[in-house]
Amino acid sequence: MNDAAEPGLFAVPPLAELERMVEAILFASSTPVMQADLAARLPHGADPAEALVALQRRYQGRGVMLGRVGEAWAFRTAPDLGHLMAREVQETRKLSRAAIETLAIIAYHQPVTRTEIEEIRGVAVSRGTVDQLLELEWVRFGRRRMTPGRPVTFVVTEGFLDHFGLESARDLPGLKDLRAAGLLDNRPLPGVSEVPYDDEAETTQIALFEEDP
Amino acid sequence: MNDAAEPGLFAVPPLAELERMVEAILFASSTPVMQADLAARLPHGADPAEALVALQRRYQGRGVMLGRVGEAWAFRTAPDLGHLMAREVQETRKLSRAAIETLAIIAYHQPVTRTEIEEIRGVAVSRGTVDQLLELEWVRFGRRRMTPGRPVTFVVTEGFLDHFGLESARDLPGLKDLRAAGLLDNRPLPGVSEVPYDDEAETTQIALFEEDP
Amino acid sequence: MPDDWDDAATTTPAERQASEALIVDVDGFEGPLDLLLMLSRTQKVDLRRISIVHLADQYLAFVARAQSVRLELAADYLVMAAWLAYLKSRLLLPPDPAEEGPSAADLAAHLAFQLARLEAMREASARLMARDQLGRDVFARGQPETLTARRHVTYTATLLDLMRAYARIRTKDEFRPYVMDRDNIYTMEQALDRMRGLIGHVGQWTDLASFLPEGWGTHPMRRRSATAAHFAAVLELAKRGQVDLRQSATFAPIHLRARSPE
Repeated sequence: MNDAAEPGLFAVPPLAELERMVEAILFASSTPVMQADLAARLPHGADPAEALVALQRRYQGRGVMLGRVGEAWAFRTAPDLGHLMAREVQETRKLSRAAIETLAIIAYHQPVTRTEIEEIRGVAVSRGTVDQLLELEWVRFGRRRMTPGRPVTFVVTEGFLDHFGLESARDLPGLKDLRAAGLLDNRPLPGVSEVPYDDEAETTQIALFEEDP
Repeated sequence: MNDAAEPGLFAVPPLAELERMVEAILFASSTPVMQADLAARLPHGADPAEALVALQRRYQGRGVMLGRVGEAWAFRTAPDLGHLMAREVQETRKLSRAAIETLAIIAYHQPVTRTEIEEIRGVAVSRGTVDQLLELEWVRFGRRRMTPGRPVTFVVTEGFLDHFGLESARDLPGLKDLRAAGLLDNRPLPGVSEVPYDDEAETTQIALFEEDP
Repeated sequence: MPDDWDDAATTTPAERQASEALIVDVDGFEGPLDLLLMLSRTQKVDLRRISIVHLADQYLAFVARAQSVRLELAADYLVMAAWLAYLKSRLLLPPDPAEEGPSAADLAAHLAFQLARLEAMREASARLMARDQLGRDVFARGQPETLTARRHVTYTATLLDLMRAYARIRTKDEFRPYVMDRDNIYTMEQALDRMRGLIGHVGQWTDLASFLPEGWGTHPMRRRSATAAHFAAVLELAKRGQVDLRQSATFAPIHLRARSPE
């Protein structure tokens, strides 16, 4: 449909051809393909960006669609057709309520320490809960906090984004409202000096938007 | 859900919708799907035949194509893009310990038989190790030994000398030179207290150069 | 979040009853904060406008009920009860300007914030789980094509690697623990067996060295081992009275002969 580049003159294939190539590569993979990897597999000098946009448009409204997951791309079946795929459903272990809440807290507050998760939930987070999320590869260790004890932080992964159909952590449902309502603030208990991360609160929040993969 | 017979109305989805459904099912299936199975998974009364034809036409000339495997259908990479499914990997690897030791023995003792290599190393030399060195063209077959069984011998090649920057195999430094140059880490074997290389080691070394042709 | 700030403050008797009718079942709650959140929902207001005094009453009533049916409450529930009782008393009194630390209002506001935040996270997790999920609502390619890697491996080794490897082999040889070297070891048992067979033929004084088996006389290591074994063996035979031994001087050759039966 698009023959932007003049065929023959350049070593880089015309857009239409790049689109076919990107389509073939993404179709062949069951996991998202990083845009950089995509570029590496195309003929030298070819940039997949334009082809991806064209392809995404082409598949709009089709039975499969092209979605973005962080820096990666993947074809997925259209969500409204899920009922036809009953045969393909993988039985997954049901997550406990604690695990689901912990996952949400990590996603919305990332990077977040275990202590902070416990503060938000008001109970201890069991080892097993975090392990389960790590095992699912929905959560991984982030950078250590530069506070006493240098606690590890948790962040969500590309796998998490892929599983829940999110382009980035910025697209978490209701994130903006929660932030506007101050509910993602790391507000310490008044007068309690045990957790001195006053300045930290701000960095945490900014980090969510700047460091996210 | 519907009365089967009556085509058209709302019971059976329109062709465009059927096409989407077929597309999604074929995409997500882990095996090619028989046309009969496809029909069974579509809304009651829907015939996939027409949708398949439409879909096949839609994917004509794309990066993937809808193909028929006997009675079953599956998406496949367009044949002319098969090369994209192979990745050229340039990898630089260190030689395995077995390979480098075998190579060293050949270099210092050439021409040397496999049995002799095994005697010196104290362990069997696998076929693969020797093959690897032959393949690298660092080692080649020398003359057969005029002993019972007429075993083949191994010698190093010009390619070997090139790679290691040597004029001839005689230029390989002896243990004494290595130690003098501080190139040997004098790490003792486990369980053996720090023992400097004793004279015997040296005699061995000298013998090596005098006795070996 | 519903924005019904106005009908905040009070609760109806019906709602109060509902809260009191709560089944006393601590197992259903994940800690005091979870219980507080549950109780606070009966107030049906924005959590940030909740009456903490009333909430404290609800909580204390719950704890009292639990204790009246002799339900074992975990310590953190009791700590929360004590803290709420204290907070409530401070909230009801006029603020004491002499008192240090955060005001009761600040503490109450923080508790309200914690409840709102927990509730927000509950809602967020519900919304998250309601999304189309991969492998449940949305599917990946079922028949991915494997990426065949055409590997071009270049092997490298430096001269130093080569020399180190060689040094390793040679020095290993020298340092090899003695017991490993079975090939070059002649045991006393072997020597004893051998000497028993030979001793009958030795009528003359004969040098021990001449008894060493073939192939054990030249290689230094083998010779040492065989000599030691045979020496030990003839000592044993002498002890049993089967041979006589003599040595003219220290380090001189050892001679032996069969002892004639008496």
